[in-house]
Amino acid sequence: MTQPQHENMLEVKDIKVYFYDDEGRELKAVDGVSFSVRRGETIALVGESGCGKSVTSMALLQLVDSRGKIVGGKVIFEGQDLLLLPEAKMRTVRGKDIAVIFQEPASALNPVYTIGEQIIEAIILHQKLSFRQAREVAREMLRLVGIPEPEKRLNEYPHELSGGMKQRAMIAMALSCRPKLLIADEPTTSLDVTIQAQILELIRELQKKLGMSVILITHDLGIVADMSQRVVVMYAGKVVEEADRTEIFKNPLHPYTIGLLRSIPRLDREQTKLETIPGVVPDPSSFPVGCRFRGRCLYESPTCCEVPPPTLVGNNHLVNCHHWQEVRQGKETARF
Amino acid sequence: MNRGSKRWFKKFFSNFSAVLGFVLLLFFLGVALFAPYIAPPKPGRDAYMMPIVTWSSDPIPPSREHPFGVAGKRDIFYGVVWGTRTAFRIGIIVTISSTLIGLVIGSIAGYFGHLVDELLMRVTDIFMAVPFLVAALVLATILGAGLDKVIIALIVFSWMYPARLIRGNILQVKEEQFVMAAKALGVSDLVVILRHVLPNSIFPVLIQASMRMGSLVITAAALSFLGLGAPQGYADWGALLNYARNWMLGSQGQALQYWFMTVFPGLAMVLFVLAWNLVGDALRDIFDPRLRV
Amino acid sequence: MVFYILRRLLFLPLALFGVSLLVFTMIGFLSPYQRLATFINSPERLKSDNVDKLISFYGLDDPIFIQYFRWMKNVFQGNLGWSYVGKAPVLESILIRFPYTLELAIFSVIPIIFLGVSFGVLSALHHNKFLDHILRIFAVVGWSFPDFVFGLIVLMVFYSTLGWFPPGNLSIWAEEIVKSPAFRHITGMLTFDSLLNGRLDVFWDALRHLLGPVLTLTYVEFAFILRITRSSMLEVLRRDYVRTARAKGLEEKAVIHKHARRNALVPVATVSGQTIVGLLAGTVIVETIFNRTGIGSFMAIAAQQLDYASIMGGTLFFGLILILGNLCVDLSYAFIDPRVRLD
Amino acid sequence: MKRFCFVWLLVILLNVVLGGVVFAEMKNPDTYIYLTISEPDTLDPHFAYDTASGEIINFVYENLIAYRDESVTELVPRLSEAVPSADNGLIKDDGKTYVFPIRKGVKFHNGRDLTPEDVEYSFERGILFDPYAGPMWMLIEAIFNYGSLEDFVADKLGMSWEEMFNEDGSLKSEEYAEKLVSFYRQYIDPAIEVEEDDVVFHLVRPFAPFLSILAQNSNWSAILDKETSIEMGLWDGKAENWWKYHSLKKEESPLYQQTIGTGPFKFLEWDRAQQKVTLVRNEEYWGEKPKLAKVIIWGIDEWSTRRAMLEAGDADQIYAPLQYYDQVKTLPGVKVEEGARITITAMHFNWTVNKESKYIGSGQPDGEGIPLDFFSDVHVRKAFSYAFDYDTFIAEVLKGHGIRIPSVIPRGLLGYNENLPMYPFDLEKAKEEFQKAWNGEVWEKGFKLTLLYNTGNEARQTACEMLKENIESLNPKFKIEVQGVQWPNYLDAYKQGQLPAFVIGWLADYPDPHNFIFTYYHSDGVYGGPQGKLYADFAQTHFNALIEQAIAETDPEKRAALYEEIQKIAYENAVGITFYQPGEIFVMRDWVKGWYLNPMRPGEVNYDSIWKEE
Repeated sequence: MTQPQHENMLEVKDIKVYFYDDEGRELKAVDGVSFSVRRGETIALVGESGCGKSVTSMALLQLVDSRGKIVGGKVIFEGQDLLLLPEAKMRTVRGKDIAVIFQEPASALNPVYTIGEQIIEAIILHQKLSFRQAREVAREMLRLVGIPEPEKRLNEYPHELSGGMKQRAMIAMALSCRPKLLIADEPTTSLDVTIQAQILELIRELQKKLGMSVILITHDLGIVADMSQRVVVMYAGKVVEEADRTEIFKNPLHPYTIGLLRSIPRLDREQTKLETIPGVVPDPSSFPVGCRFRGRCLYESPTCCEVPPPTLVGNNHLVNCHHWQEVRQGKETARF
Repeated sequence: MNRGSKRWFKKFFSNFSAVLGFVLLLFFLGVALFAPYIAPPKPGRDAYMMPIVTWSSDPIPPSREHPFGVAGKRDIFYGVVWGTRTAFRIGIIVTISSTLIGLVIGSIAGYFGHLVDELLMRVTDIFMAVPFLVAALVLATILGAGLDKVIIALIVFSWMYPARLIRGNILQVKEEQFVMAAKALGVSDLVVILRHVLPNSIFPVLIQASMRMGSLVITAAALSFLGLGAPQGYADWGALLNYARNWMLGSQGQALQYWFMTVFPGLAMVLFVLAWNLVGDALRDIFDPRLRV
Repeated sequence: MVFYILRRLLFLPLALFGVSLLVFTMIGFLSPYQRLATFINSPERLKSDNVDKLISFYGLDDPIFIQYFRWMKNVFQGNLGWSYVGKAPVLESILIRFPYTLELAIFSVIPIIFLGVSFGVLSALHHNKFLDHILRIFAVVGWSFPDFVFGLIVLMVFYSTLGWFPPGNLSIWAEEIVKSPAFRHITGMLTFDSLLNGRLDVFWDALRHLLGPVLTLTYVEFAFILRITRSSMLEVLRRDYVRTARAKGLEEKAVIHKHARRNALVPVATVSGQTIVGLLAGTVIVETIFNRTGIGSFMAIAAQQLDYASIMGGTLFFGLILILGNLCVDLSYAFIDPRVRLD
Repeated sequence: MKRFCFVWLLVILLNVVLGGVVFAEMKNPDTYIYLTISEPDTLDPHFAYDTASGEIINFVYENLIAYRDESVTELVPRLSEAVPSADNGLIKDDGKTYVFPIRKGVKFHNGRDLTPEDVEYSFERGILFDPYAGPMWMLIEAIFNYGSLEDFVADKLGMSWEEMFNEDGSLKSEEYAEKLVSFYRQYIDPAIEVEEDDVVFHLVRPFAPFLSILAQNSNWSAILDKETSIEMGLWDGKAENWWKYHSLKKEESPLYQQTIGTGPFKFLEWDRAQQKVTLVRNEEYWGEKPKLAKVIIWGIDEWSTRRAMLEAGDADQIYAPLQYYDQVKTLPGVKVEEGARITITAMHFNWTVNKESKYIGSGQPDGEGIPLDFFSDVHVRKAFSYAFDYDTFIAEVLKGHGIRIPSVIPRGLLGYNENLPMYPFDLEKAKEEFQKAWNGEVWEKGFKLTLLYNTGNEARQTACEMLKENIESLNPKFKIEVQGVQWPNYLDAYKQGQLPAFVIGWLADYPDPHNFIFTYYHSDGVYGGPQGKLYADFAQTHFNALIEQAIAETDPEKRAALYEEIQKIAYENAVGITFYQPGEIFVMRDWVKGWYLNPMRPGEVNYDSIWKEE
């Protein structure tokens, strides 16, 4: 690798992904998201479903649904803007440099091909190995992700595996080409709690072993606390807050982040009732002008009609809110 | 109008082929409704009988007097216009009756389940094991001439499709949460079916019905074409095409000499069936849950 | 699996019994004179004044259940009766004609599936774009064509005007070769037999005669496959595993043709099977128009002449084909889609 | 663009390979392909009663005598060496005995010689066989004056067939066997006898058309080879057990699909899947050998297909219904010949409709139907007769190929006289008659009835429609529905006497007025029965005696006078409406030479004398 080593392996700058519905309306699903990932680091993209976190991650690979379009921004991966790459080049990045694990292993694996066929396909594609060598690698990968009897599993179809096994196979497939960056899109949502922990443990272990960076997409703040070093909170297609893990949990400054944190049940603290954020996530076709959290926010004021400026509030902590200072004070005075 | 159905309408009318189908249907509906003004019948005669305009069976090409020409001694224009009513009549009566029968049988099978279901479904299988056209052909011959006989024959051999669909839906919906919930609340099964299950299966049934409409009209026409079905001279596209059957090939070098005999009734028929198919197709696209985004 | 097949096969005789009962009940509505028409097939015969004796001679005035019983008894002895339309025993009449229909179905199903699948995939890839609309309208227009209208048009254009696709089965010269003792009949299907006999000229001739009906059936039927392929493809393209394939870095071509299409074809395979089975029973009009020998035209005439032995035999045969055909379709489904288990 | 070019290339290529534009040239100079609409019913000469079967049998088998070329009156010898006549002494006993000297040196297709025994056997087998609804009644009537063998037996033995036989065809008692054997010995055997080289027929009474019934074209009088027939399993020629060979099912006759004749063509194949019969030249034929080596008679129901094949030169001649005259008259390379057979199309009325009928509306004289005896009023029948536009019909529908005739006797037969009175088309008179009918009740209340026709015959359909149009125009209360039904339903309604009126044609079995007069007017005639009880009463007083007198009369002039008298009675009582005697068109390629029509010949082609030449 002759490329200069950047501190940031990936820099996403002001990326915008718009969708167009049947009537031709523009839906700004991702509207100017920026964040960066350092080598070997795990960052978490957090938000309610529909906030654009999955779309953002797919935009990195330019795999947005055909009705969506990346209309602006930069995705700088190892010094290269992926959005400027021709499709053929881009394909060499996918799977090889950046790999993905999807939420539903059951549907993310092709039901008509065996596990082996699907893993080997990727290996042959990117590593120019013979079939036999590729098969060897695939078996090795299966063993690595902790699948018993890997030889046998290679010849099995996805439906013959349990959910956890499927996700392990999925991980084996994603990691078979030793990617530099792994995007894990809600990797455990569809799994049992006990399996969840195993899979997360597996990812963490492999990350250490292979030295890759991970973008963990989740709505589960519990996982975030366990896994990631940095957290990016998204709401309605925008980043509302970004900070180190500890900072976010100790010192959230965006009203949405606070709401999110309060809605997790906590065992370590006495709680009378679980709090929820009032209202619902707005439809992408009718995002409010200005701050998109308007209408659900307790701190709302007329200034919120303007787009809140990103404000750096110290130690890598970024917040997009007109009222972050009130929030900080409010936290000390009135607990809402 | 609620938001859902508004979206539905928007979606329907943003689909080019759906609009085309809908416009065609409206057109045919208009022709059927205003038939007495478009092609006024002779007073005192049965309007559905195409009047005889010449005694020679030679076709006469379109002229001012007979805008679509003359086939089988009869004015094609008159036949095409009044045939629209016949087509609607056959299509609608057969579709509605067979759907109702299918609805009842399918509901009974799905509702009672077990032995009743097994029995009814095997009967359905038996009816389906006879090829539709052949079965209709036999029954139409046995019953004799007449539009009503054709309609009966078609109903007897087309109720199975809605029956199966309804049954499948009922079995599926029966397992759904809200039905379970209703059951758990002690609501009677019949009410459950009527209030929860049927409304949920009604759209697939409607879509299927609109698609079937086309094929039923074709089958009825095929019977007419083979000389069964509507009585001689009855305004019916299939019968008009039957007149054309022996005049398809013009004389040498003029292969298309008698084009008008096929083109006008054929076009009417193709467009009519097309209209239903387009509408059905569009409905299906809109309602097919697998295609929903 | 074995149990499943056994269960389906056990139902077979029951279904055939049901079919025969159904058809016989229909025939039971006939008066003895209507049934007599099979034997007095032309008005000339009315001239004899012993016409009415035929009724008791053939037992046409017996109660319908006795006639049914008599028919059943014969069937159990392997005798399906005499076909007045086929002018031969019913079974023989059917078996002679079946290969012709089978041949037509085989030759039709190839372009139907080919066109249906390739246009369906194209249509799905251009979802809601111009090409999609054009292809679908092209297909649905064909679907809306009554086969007799389109068949007559084909005859008008391709035989009368261009002289390409003649009606019938074979030219006279080719027929003489086929009828000669040197020509071995293996499948009963003219194209295959001529190839097996190494007679390319006969093969070509048989094919020419096939093309008109094949063209008709193709245009009238392919829309169904197109529709299934398209919707299945659209659905599959939205599936996660297609995204997975893309995320692996596969070329778009490979994604579509390897990952998407194969999945999309699972329902298509079933429908194609049904199409073949349906074609076997659905060639009535096309065979009539193109003057082809076949079980469809045979049934059309039998039905109109109320030749009840032929009708009964024919519907039983169709029932057998439909049921066995659908069983085969279901079994093949299990082979195509590894997820399906039959029980 | 590339793809587009490719398609065009393909089109051009296909065009070249597949033979380009239709170019009709004479294919197969010694094979004749005739496309018709039907296929034979059976090849058994004693069972066949349709023209399609007759067409085959006519060229494979031979009769004793034949018509000369196009004539239906001049006879020439065939397997007999002479045509019997009173002059040559071969008709004796005032026309009750006929002698046929049998030709020598004739061989059957299998090489066996023709003998007088073969002739005797052929006729006796036919008569004993007498299949239900078969043609043998003609010979039985001519020789024995009975309608069928079973009637004959019943009359002579005093017991009906059903009384003697079980349902499975076995005898109920052995004593009947003796009776039946003696019946054969006493009546059948002596009627047809071999005397040296001659075969002699003994008729119970003179029967004027007897020779016509025997002439070539009448398949029921074809000559079979006795030994071969017995080997095949036909009647064994013995008196014992002859009844076992009586009335088989069609397909059970060994001759159903085999032939054993002497004719100019041998039967090669009957492809029943394709409705195609192939005949080949009999190279050993005793007479003048045919010029054609092979004849293919092919049933193709679809008119368009038949025509297209003629155009392409794939067929030499096709059957063409009159209404398509315009489609063929201008075809290049095709000629249209005209001719007429001895046939008529007429409508007769049912004087006593079956009360179960679905075709008489309410069945009451209330304007919503007709009473059962509606047509027993002569004024109604006259009104109908005035309401048919005969000339327009012949000009427009038959395109001039047909003539108007006074009664049921077609032109060309004895007793035909174009000067006999006929009802003109006159709606005023029709109106007057309707006003008189049923004391004015019909005019006042109106009526409603259904005219049925058998689908497939356009001319009959149009005739019904014309009556409907004209009659409905007289009075808005007159309602006639015209309904086409499939043959089974027509037969049912017809046999059950449910039709208020029926349009039906009759094609001569033999060229004699008796064949028509008896059929339509006699109360026992085939079409007499369906005219109802009241008509039967009428016929008994007005027709039956005269008809029987006419047939027994041997002097042609006296016979003609009797037939004219019958026709006058029919006219005065408006017994039926004879619509027309149709002409026919015969459509063939220009290269067909030597074609002619004998009106009695089944089928349209004289294969034995025709040839092809460009």
